[in-house]
Amino acid sequence: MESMMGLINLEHEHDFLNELTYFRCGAAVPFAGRYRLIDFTLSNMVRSNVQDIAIFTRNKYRSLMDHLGTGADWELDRRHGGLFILPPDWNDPTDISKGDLSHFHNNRDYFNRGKSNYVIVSGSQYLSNADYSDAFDYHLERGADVTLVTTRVDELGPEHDPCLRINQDDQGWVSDITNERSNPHVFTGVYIIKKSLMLDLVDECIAHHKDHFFIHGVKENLEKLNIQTFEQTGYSAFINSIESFYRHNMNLLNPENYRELFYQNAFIKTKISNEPPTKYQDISEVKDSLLANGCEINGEVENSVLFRGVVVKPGAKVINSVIMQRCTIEEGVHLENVILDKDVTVTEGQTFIGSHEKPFVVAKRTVMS
Amino acid sequence: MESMMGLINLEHEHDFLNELTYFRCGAAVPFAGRYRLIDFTLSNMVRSNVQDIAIFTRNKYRSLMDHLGTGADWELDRRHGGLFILPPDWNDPTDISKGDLSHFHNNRDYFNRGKSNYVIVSGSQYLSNADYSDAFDYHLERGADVTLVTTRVDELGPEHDPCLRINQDDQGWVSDITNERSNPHVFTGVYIIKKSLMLDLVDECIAHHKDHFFIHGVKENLEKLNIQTFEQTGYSAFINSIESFYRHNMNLLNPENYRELFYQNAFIKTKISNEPPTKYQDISEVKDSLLANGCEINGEVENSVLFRGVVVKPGAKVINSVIMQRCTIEEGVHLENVILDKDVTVTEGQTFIGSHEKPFVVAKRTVMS
Amino acid sequence: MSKKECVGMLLAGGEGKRLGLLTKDLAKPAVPFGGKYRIIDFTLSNCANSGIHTVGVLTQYSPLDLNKHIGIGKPWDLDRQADGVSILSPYTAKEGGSWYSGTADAIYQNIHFIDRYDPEYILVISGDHIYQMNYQKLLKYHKEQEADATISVMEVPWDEASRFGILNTTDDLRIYEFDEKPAKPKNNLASMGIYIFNWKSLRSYLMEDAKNPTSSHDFGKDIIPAMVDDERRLFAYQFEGYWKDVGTVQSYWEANMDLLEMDEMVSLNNREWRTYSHDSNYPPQYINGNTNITNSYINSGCWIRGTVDRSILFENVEVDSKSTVRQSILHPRVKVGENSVIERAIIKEDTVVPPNSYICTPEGEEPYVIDNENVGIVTVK
Amino acid sequence: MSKKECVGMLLAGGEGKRLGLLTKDLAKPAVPFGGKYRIIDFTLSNCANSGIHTVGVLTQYSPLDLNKHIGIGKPWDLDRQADGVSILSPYTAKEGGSWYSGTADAIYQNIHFIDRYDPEYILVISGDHIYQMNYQKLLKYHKEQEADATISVMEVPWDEASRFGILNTTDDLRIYEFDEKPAKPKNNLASMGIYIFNWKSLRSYLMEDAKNPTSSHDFGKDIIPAMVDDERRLFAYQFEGYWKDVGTVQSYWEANMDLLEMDEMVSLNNREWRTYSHDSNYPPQYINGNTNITNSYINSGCWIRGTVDRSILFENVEVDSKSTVRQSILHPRVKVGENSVIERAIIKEDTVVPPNSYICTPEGEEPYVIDNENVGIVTVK
Repeated sequence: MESMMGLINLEHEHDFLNELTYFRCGAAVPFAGRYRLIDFTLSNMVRSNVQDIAIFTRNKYRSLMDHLGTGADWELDRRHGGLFILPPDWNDPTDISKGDLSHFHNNRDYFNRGKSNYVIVSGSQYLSNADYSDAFDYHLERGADVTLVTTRVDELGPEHDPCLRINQDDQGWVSDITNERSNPHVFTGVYIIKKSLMLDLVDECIAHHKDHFFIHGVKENLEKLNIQTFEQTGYSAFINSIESFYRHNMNLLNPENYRELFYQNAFIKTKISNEPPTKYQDISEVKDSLLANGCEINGEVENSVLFRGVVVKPGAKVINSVIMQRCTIEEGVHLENVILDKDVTVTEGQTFIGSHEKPFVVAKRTVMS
Repeated sequence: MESMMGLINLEHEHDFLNELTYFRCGAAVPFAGRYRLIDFTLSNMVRSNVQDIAIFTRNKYRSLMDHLGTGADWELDRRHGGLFILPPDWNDPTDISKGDLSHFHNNRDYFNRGKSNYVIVSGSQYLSNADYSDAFDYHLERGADVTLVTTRVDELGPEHDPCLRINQDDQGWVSDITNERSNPHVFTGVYIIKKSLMLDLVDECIAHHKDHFFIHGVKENLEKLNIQTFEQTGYSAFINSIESFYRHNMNLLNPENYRELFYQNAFIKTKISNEPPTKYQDISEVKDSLLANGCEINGEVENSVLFRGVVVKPGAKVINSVIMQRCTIEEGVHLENVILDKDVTVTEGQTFIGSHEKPFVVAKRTVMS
Repeated sequence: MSKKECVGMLLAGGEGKRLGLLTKDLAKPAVPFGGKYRIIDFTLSNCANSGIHTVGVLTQYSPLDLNKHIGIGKPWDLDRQADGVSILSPYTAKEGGSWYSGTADAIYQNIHFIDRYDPEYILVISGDHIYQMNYQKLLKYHKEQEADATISVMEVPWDEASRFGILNTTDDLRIYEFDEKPAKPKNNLASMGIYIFNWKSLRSYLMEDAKNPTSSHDFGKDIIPAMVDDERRLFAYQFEGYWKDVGTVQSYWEANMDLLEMDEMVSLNNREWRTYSHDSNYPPQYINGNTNITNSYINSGCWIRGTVDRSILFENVEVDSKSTVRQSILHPRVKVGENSVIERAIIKEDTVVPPNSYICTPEGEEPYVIDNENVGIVTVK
Repeated sequence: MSKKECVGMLLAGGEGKRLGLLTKDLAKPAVPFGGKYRIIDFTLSNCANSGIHTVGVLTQYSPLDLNKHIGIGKPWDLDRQADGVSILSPYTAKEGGSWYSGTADAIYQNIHFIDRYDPEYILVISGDHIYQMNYQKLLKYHKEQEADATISVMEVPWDEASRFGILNTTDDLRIYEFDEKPAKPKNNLASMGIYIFNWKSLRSYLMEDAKNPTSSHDFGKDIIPAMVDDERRLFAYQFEGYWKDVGTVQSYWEANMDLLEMDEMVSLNNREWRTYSHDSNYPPQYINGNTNITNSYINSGCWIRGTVDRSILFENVEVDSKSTVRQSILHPRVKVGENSVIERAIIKEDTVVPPNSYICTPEGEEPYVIDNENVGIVTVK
């Protein structure tokens, strides 16, 4: 019974979301009413029977720690295995590793202790609702060294620009990994690799003063390695800019996307927060919107995503907006094409309007008056 | 029903234990066969009904995270409250705080969220088996601003040199906090303070560019504050050097000290490791020693402390030594006045001898051949 | 096992016959309530919020869903190895086993469990009441009175007093008489079925009571009267706030409606006194098209295209377009087809209400309880 | 509730009459074993190590200590909200309740519990066997054989075969007959009481069996023979390794001694196959003065001043100076006064053996089981 360990590598994810990543890393950014970006990767791994998951992180991971807690909400609070947040903390004067390789190097113990022989690696910016067991079975069946999870994109957008593209021979073996922007066969950043091979490649990279495991350890060794791909279907999203963040929140207001992302497989798990059901008051008017629990709605909400505990007071209007946890929209406010981070208060009578392409973004805990 | 939150502040604990703190902070150093230093403070807090505990830490806290896990072994794996390891991770450009005050400043959320109105603060170097409920009751009863937990030391030694000393008036109010080395009334580093007062003092310290909460916030405000002491009795130890570390391990081989530290109150809790009982083989000879579970003894052990999973092979002799987890002492080895850190192997026939004052210390994972 | 000051014993064994269809395969405390809770969540949350960390839950009747719901107690932070929540079902011992024959007998049969914690006090509560109460205050009062037992009471209107167990007290609230449903009440302080006992004292009464073959082994009928007879120090503790025994379909429906109307009395949104329950991780509710939702609680995973007014919708309920739901309670995963009307009804979980249905309880009648078996029969349109 | 491939059902209801004093107030699976374990830890650890994460434990007789021991399943990583370990005691339903009347009946009464996980396979195991086994291998074999049921067997010496339930098989290990304690065994493959069934198939046999008033509702006596009669695909899975049913005081003592002697067969120190249990956080054992300890397992919190040979000492046992303990098993917190001799005896927890005691089981007799009540009687010196 072969199994996989999980690795969520945040090392190369820069703080791409402006105001939303001032105080937190990208993986901890709220999404779709009740989630954080990392929930999708975590849930997919847990569902694929991955029982040890390590997170390589460097900066602003406090809110990530807060969100993940003991891991209980993903059933990862285990005595053996479970969830490990691994910030950089090394003190070996002989260590010459750089970039994400120093994470691999300094956390060798984590890999050695785990009982699984395979590792599934992912970032947090690719969102889908998937079970990677199929990809794993395929990896074993094909006898590949590495299996890249890929997706075919019908409409390439700016969010795909940073993604690597894949060319294959007719046996499915990867012949090239490129940056060619017109290639619709996109690498999702998720891949499966044998643990021992990974550790060997890590050593090799460190010996050659490299700093990026996938680029230098896998991509540059394309000749030596047998690499397969496993294509994923279903709704998915790359979130790597405010623009893609906003657009994909709005996309979920299309019922088909909503069903595909949330109801296709098991549910995406997130931190449980004990909010009561959402309360609709005397004069609420809600249209085509997603609302998490704990909201209190007394105004007008249209085409918007409301996170937990948002209060919309009488006479307020929220249109085409993403309103995060515990924001308060006071009487007579008008919001359109706006993203409010957590705990923002918009005081009585204010109006804020952004555009579809450039939504108006407000940082955490601001009082807009 | 008033209660306390816990704060274990490791900010000012330097890496005092040489080889033993090359790869871990002092709080994570193993002690007494199955514990880490921090277990004593943690267990005392848990026993005193403290249900939220934060640890301020800066460096080399990986092994601490590993040891504490989800907090389950101290019953701190809670949905509400529990254990928080708080490494420095701030990104507020307006933040001007320094030293441990930046921890207090950046973790204000932790204090605000906690339901308790009082905070008990401790380091990890003072070891005892105590229930601080009495001290807390006394604090409330006396209406003090701060209550310092103190101890009277019969025989002052070098480990007390860094400790502050207390002078009081006849009502018990602290009149002076000094460094006077001959004063046997020693401050243990543990104190109780009202949360709101603490946060006010933190603000004051930051405004004045201070960097040490206790020294600048409490000690320098002696005039303004009403400070009581609560004297603790029973066996206790300050561990702040290799010498005191070694001596206090050896002290536990005195049955009285052993009983006082371990059996006086509830047990000290530590990480559960699932080792089987210790196995004595055909020809073991063990005298006046402490042995944790999972050892396999086939040689001679005298006046020593053996941690979990130590193997002593036939013909080996271990005298006056501290042998940490999973060390292997091969055939015919002779060890005397030695401290072996985890996973050390001493190969066949080797002899290592230190002195009582200068034990021979061997770092983690060394093979001595 | 370490000593505990106070152990909670939660009586959750009742069959709840008067709840009819609602308790067909379900213990009464496991009946869904308030949009995302089950009835027992209120008492369990009271325990968690009051710092009562050792709770024995006494079950007997159809406990499977209840056991599954409580599980290891995670939502209430009662998933602890040494104490936490323990589910106590009947068992056999050397001298044979027997079912719990009354509330007092249920505690009697678990004396060993309680003794393990060597408590000073025992809190006895029921799993089928809706209220928010800090048991620490009750305990503090009990200690101050140096009582043997303290019973939580509330004032009820004089003309309803004869429907309750009434405690007759002196001016300082010492109880001198217990009147079960008195024809002519002398007082209007009704017992809420919430007791604190000194364990030593209760233990001996339980031992005596167990030997008595004519006893019904009930707290209200046997134990309390016996203590009163012996002139033990029994006190009433006056609770002010919302409390409701959801013993009938009507009172179950009313209590749910109270959540919508009496926000200030029993609030689900009180951050200082959270009511905890499971969360199945349904995605956010989806409000589709031009809906009209007023005065309602709606949970995650719902999909609303119709009109909802003064109603409570549990997780993953769907209301299709041109349908109206009024003054109703829709349990998890109920699907209401289009062009239907539901008024003053309780729809059980997983029920599929076909399009063009008309389920309206006539004025003055007890609200209908609908499941997949009777949905076709009740529908009139 | 999500689907599980295989659900484990652990039969832990037996009274263990032949263990005499050892099971006075204790279910057999809860009897201490091997210096820090209880008997059931071996099966629970097998489940944990085999990745069987959904385990129902069927209890009935004196389950308090067993429940306390299993608690929420933390030591075995089975403390999960959705699956993990569930303790299944008898309960009442609409049609009244009944005790488990046999191994098959115990499973029958919990069909609802199993159905909740909609499993393909059911693993049925007992809580009173000592062995280390990877159930995944058994399951893999079961699947490969496309069997309806697979029974784990081991070869026993031919002259002992008539003491066991013997499975007669064809060469490819297909079972064509089940012989309970045959006078003239045709085979030496003994059933270990470990079964895997296709749930669908077992479910229908259980339903049939429940209707049969003459059935004893036992797997070995009723279910397996019925399946054999119907020519279902039943296979034997040959287990090689250590296995022992600790059904009598003698076999209990032997199995403990086996731990000391047969290290390679049943190892507590195997890091790949840990046996998990509680840890009460006792401090390290203290070996005081000039002792002589050989061939023994000694747990935390012990305080040894005397001689210990070929013995197993549980937590916090004290052996005073000038005393000797040989070939004995000392349960938690036993205190042996000075100048005493204990040989081939089992001392129950908390027993205080006074100084100058002499407790030696004569050659050929079953080891004495000593507790505080009989310690004075047995002592001869």
